[in-house]
Amino acid sequence: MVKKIFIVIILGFFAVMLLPLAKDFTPFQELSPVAEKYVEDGPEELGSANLVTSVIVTYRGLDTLGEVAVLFIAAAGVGFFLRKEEKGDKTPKRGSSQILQSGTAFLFPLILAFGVYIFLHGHLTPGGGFQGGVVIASGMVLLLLSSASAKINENVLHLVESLSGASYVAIGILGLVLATGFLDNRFLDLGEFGTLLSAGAIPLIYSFIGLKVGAELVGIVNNMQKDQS
Amino acid sequence: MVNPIYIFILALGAGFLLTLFDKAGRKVSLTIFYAVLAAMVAISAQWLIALLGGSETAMIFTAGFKPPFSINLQMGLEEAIFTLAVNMLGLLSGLYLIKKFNATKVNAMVLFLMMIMGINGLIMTRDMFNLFVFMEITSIATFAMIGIDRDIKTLSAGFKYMIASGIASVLFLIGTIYLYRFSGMLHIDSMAVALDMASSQATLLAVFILLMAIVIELKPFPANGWALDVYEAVDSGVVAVIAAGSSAGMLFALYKITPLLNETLLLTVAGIGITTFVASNLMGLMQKNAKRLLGYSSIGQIGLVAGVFAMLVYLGYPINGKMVMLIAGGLFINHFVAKAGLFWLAGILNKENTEDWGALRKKPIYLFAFGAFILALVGLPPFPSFFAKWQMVMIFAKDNQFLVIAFILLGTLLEAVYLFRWLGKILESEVKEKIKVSFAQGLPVIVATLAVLGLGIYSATIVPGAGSLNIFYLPLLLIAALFVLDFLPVWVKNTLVILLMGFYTWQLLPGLEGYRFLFGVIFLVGGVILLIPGYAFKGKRVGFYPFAVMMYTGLAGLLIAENTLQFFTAWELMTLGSYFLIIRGKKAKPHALSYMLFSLGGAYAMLSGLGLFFSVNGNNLDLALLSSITESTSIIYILLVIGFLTKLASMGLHIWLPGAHGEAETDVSPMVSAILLKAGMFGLVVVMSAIQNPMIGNVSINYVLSWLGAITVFGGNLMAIYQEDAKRLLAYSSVGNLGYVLFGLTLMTHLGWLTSITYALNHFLFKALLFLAIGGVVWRVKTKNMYEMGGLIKRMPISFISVLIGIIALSGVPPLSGFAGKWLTYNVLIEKGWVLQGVVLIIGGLIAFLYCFRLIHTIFLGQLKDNHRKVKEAPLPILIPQVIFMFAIMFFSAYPNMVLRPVGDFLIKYFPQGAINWQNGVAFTAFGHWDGLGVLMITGVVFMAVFGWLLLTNRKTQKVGQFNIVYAAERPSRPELTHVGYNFFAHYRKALGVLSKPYAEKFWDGLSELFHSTADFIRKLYTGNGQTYLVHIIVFILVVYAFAMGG
Amino acid sequence: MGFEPIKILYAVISLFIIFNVGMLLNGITRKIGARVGRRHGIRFYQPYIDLVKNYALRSNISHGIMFYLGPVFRLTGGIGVYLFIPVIYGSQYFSNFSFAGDMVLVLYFIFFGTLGMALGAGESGHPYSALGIGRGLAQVTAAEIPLVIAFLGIAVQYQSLSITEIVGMQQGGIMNWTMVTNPLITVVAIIAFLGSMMRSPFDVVLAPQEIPIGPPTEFHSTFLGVLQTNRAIFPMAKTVLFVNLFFGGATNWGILILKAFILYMVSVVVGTVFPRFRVDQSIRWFYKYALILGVIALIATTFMFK
Amino acid sequence: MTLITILGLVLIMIGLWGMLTQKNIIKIIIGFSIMDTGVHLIMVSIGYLKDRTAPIIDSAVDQANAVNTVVDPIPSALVLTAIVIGLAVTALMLSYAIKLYEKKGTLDINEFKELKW
Amino acid sequence: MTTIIIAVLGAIMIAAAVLAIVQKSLLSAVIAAGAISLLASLLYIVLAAPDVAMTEAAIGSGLTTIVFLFALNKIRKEDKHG
Repeated sequence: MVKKIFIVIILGFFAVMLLPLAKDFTPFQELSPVAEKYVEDGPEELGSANLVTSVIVTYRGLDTLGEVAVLFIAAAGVGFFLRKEEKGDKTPKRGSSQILQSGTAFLFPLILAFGVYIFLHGHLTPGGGFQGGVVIASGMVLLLLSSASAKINENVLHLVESLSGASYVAIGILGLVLATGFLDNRFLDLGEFGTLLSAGAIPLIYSFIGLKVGAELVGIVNNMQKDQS
Repeated sequence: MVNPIYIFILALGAGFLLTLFDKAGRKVSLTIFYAVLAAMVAISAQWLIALLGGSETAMIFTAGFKPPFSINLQMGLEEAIFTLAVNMLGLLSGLYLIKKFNATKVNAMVLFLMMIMGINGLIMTRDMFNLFVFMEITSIATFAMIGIDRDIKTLSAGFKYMIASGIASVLFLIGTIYLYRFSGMLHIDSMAVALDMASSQATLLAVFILLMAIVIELKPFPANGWALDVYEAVDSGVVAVIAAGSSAGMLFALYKITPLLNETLLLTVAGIGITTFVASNLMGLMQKNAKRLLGYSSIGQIGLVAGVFAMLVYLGYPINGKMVMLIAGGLFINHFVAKAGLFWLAGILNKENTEDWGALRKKPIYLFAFGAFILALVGLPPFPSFFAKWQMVMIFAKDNQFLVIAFILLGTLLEAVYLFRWLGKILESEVKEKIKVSFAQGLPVIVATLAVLGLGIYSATIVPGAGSLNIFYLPLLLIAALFVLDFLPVWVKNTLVILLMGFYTWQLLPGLEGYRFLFGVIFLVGGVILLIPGYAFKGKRVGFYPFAVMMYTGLAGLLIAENTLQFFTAWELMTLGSYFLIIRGKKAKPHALSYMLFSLGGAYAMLSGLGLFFSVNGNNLDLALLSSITESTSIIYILLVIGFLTKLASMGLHIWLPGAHGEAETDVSPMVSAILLKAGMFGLVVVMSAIQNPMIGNVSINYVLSWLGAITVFGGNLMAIYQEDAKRLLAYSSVGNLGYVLFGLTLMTHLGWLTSITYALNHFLFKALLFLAIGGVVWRVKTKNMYEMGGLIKRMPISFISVLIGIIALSGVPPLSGFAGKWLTYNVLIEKGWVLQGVVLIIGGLIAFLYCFRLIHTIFLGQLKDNHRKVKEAPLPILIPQVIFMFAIMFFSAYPNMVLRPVGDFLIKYFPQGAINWQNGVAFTAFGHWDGLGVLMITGVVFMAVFGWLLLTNRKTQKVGQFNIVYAAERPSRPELTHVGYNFFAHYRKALGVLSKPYAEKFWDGLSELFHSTADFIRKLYTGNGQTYLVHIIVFILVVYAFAMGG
Repeated sequence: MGFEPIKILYAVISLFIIFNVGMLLNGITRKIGARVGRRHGIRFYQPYIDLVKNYALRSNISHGIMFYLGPVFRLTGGIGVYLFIPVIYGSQYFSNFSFAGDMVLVLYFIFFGTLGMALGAGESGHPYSALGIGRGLAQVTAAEIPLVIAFLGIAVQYQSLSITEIVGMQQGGIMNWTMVTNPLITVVAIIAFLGSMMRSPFDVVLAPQEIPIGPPTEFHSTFLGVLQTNRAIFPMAKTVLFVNLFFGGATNWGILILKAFILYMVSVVVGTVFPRFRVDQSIRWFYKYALILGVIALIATTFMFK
Repeated sequence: MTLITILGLVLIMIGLWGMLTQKNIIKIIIGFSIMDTGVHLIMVSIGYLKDRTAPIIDSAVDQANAVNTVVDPIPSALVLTAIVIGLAVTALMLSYAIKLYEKKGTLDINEFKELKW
Repeated sequence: MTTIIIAVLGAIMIAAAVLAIVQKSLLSAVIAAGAISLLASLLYIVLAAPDVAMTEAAIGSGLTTIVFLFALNKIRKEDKHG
């Protein structure tokens, strides 16, 4: 009890310490200089309508590559962490309800298509590789939940994951070699602003990101539900 | 040149594809894995070479936009150094882990690669948020990599790590986003320009929060319990990367955000770092678990680097300037290599308890590596930290940061306690099992050893004043050669060393002037003579010669040192060499430890003094300027003198000596006693001849020291009479004798110094003689307890004569040379009028008769023990130097003028008044006179006359058996019954009860106990509960906030 | 002042005189001691008889080389101490070999004999020898404390270590004697003198009860003869030294012998009056009372003569 | 928006409170993810400019005047990254939890004190 | 108007957060935590950040919750084993 009171007290102090962040902070009326540049020149420079996307994929592309790497590490980590131990006994998986199963069969292709749509239109509309990837992953997860027999083909998963990741990096190198810097999207034609096939390599990059993220997230969930004890 | 971005491209590309390659076989994936690591090394190495060659710092703009509009990476000299270090670490640790990589999933390799890549990113990126991303990459890869072993300890440690790290990343994010908004930038360099700290409380707070995130990742005390658990539990190969690599990345992050910090925050970081350094080393005192101990040391070292770095920046040194690079960089790289090496060793040995590391003894190479790492951590030459520490003290002293110096040196001393204790344990433990070291695990350790040595030598070439260090090059080369040639038999090495040292002496001596020549004779001629007993040893005597040469190098270095850097380097080399000589003794380990600690403590006092000297004389290293300083003279004097007094073993600082000298090997004891102690005197001579009569208020420091000298004589001699161990008796006697030396010097008169030098010379001669003779006896009878000996005169007559001459010279009985000192003592006492000290001093001298007699009586006279009936005379190589020293004593006794006159002549330079007036070998002072040769002749003639008379009147003397004595009307039959040896001067102890108690030991024991119990108390903070650690972190932040922002 | 061959002759004469004085004083004091104790006692020339007898004895045993040399060291020590003291003030030839050194030399040469004796006795292998030596050395070192202080005191007083000079400065009547000019130091010196004379209360070294035979017992016949010779010379040497330093010295043999006799008697009287100390008591006594008194005397001296 | 900033701070505090007081490791992880959400809220609120629209140049937004009509895209981009990283950390924490439970059969954090001092 | 929306959503979020912490049942706690994310994504829309809103909805409330549930499931299974 004393401990709990103590914790509340120190949290109180902590809150007081952080308070100026809210209190002394006056919201800005202007964009920051960097953001201003992005908004002003971004559409012309990169050809992406969604400015968030241009920031994510190109201006701060290295962050995004890192982000993909983080997910990748997490997937590899979970897989590594929950790897089989020497002793092995398997328990039968319980089946799920009929409704979920039939529903899934109907929904799965739709979800998948939706996911692809999201990441292909990342430079035009909200959303992108990550969101699309997550959507794809949720479809797979639904599949996993619905059917006792459903098993993810890990080889395919790894193949998709590896190749999409490697392609992402390769596109980055192309940017370095063909354009002005690593992850520069402008080695492809920027195309007509606002159309699907525009913004240089952004749709391509987002596609690979989407595939990779999807594969990684599926990998995480798959590892979590797999029996390995 | 290859674009550094390929480091990331390679790592990520390979990481992504490794799973696929693995399908083609583990060999393929392993090959690619190592190839990528090697390529990363190559890229950073190539950049380092180019940058050292004068290339411009490279900026890599991703996406082709200039910052602040896109993320950019930087490859400058600092980045090149850090990435090369990290990538090398990655390659070596990867190699180290090859067995585990082979046995587990391919994910391990992937994660490892990501971890290394993440650290590279931490170092190279110049974007704040990108820094966060790489921080997360590193941490998450580390969390996952921890799972390479999944036992409960590792898991719980990893989880605690994750929680703590989670808090840090939350703080980092908050800080970053606010800084972005206040500056409009994420590019760190532009941010620093754009940010106006004073604009609002929130701005300052944002910087503070960001700083705290990084500081927490740097494991500050006490918010670091989680880190300790990780160090203890996780696999050594991984921990090496965490302790060295991740810390490197985080330190670099701190380095990067430094431009954002104001003075208060810099001071805060300095305070945190140094507190952490002291506290974790304090707690290390109580630690038995090897890896946790290394953890404490790691945390401390990181704290030190961060603290010193912040302090330097605070003091206005340019952030990428030479000083920061040399000091903070030197300390860091030193820690980096040494700690990685130690963790690897921990994995090779796989022993939890530090006391079980004895198996290292079977592997000399790895033992050497261990020693090198430990010395590097403590900061002894020739390792980088030595030079870094040296320069740090100089710089901080220049800026009057003495409190900082004091704390850092205290922390270092504490660290030395447990590290040297560990080393000692290894060297003394019984080896039962053998360890097998695979190539993959051995190679990293060896590379680290070479690296730390190489970096040390490199540091030696860049430290200010480095040019003057060239005097050590050749000797160090010889030492290195001796390490390599250690497989040769002892006689070959001995001959080699004697010849080389003889040649060196022959070259050096004629060039020395005044007292330097005199000390040159003691140090070097004495050194050569005392190498002769080495021929008595069989086999290889591994590890003796390198360190013997190191000690003599140090001694010779003192003689020719012209600046303080040379002097201090020489001093530490001497200490180091002698430590390893002493520790060779069978039971010498704990004593060698206390020797080392006292020496280091003294050396640190000295270092502070030299730092102060450096600061007051206008940042000049020249030793000759010591005589012309006008400020802080007394403090410099005291600090330096404390340093020398520890070596001189003055009362209170003497407790290391009896054990260290007593337990050392036969020929080491005379070296360290007869020669090494004089180094302390040499230092005193240097200081005292430069700074005359310093005062504190109205009290003359020398007057105080004269009392110390007198008490030392009394105390040392009194303790000597109670010893049962012959060598310890001699050791305590040394304490007493060096008291005279101190006393004589403090008088600051011509006669006083002459007295002191006379005592020193005499002590050199007779103590070498006595230690050799007694050492020879111990060599044969295999015990040092005098009461177990007796009657050995019949078996070892030459040794007996040596001891006889030795004790006569020691006790100061005419006609031998010891009397010269006594006679001079009376003269200077009357001259100076310090008679009260004189009383103590002379009483102390009287007591010396008691142990002298005991020494010769209990060992050589009385009844011969049954088990010694077949004992032979000591080996010839031990006897030869004895004969030399006997002749030297006789010469000195007969012709004191031949020695003292030249000494007096050069003393005139310092003290023109009161010189001895020599008339045909007769010494005249204002008070009395002494004719050495005359006394010797008269005594000789009278002796011969009486002897002749006895021979004349004595007829047919019959030699009788041993037991032909009347003993309570019985004839005794067992020597034990009739040899009175044990507790010989019991009545003295009874009479002087209070005075005989070991106060100094009690004081130091009490101090040690105090430190240990404090350490034990503080470390109870680390309850093992992850939530408690979290509370620590938050309370830590609050407290720092209160300090940094509240005040 | 230096060495001349003729000095050897005078030294031998001086030694001969002092030897005889010592022998007689030994006999006389024993006689007096017996009379005080209501016994008949020995004849005063008994020491001569003993000496001759011992030198004449034929049976001889030795325990080894140091045993043999022990008495030699002892006697050398005794003679040496004497020879380094200028005996008669103003006499060129009876200044012995004092050109070789000053009072520090004498002070430290006292140990020469002690050490040699201890070594000789030590080699006899008799446990009591060892015990006796242990006690003896402890006692001697303790008793030297007041001696050293006294020497320092007069050195400070006269600003000299030369015995000849010190005696010189005491010339011109009893008022110039150290005894009068510096009584405290003299008291300290007397204490030291008593302590070093091996008489009660400081004679535990030879105490018959604890040590039935004592260090010299193993020595017999000629060895004992040498030791007896020393026993005549050595105490006299010390006495002469004290006479020189504290009691104005002597300008001729008559005065010297008279002063020596009186000083010698003091120790005898004290010895017969006081009971014997145990060795630890004696050490403590010297370290406590003698030391305190000595330090007071020394401080007083420093103040008086500066 | 100051209100959302405050909301974020409150969520951080609640999350932290959960991490500090809850014994169950799963609960601690939940606390962590709440804290994360709070941070994300703060980040987005910092980038918000009053009465502006999403930074997407479409028919609704005039490209020439975009500078004065859209909110800052950078915090959005950062938060996106942060969210993904948060998921990664959470997933890894959960696998730790699974393994810890497997080893000891409990999720009480007080039971995992093998290492201390 | 927006202020009211924010206040209401915020209040619910805080309540959900407290619930998630104090709730004994792990399952409910996980659901509550998911709800917070969902509500947060609504707030992001208010803050004119549709990308973030999508991400938060998909990852924060969707996938994170799923991962939590899988983990809980695994632990429960573990429990049965024994």
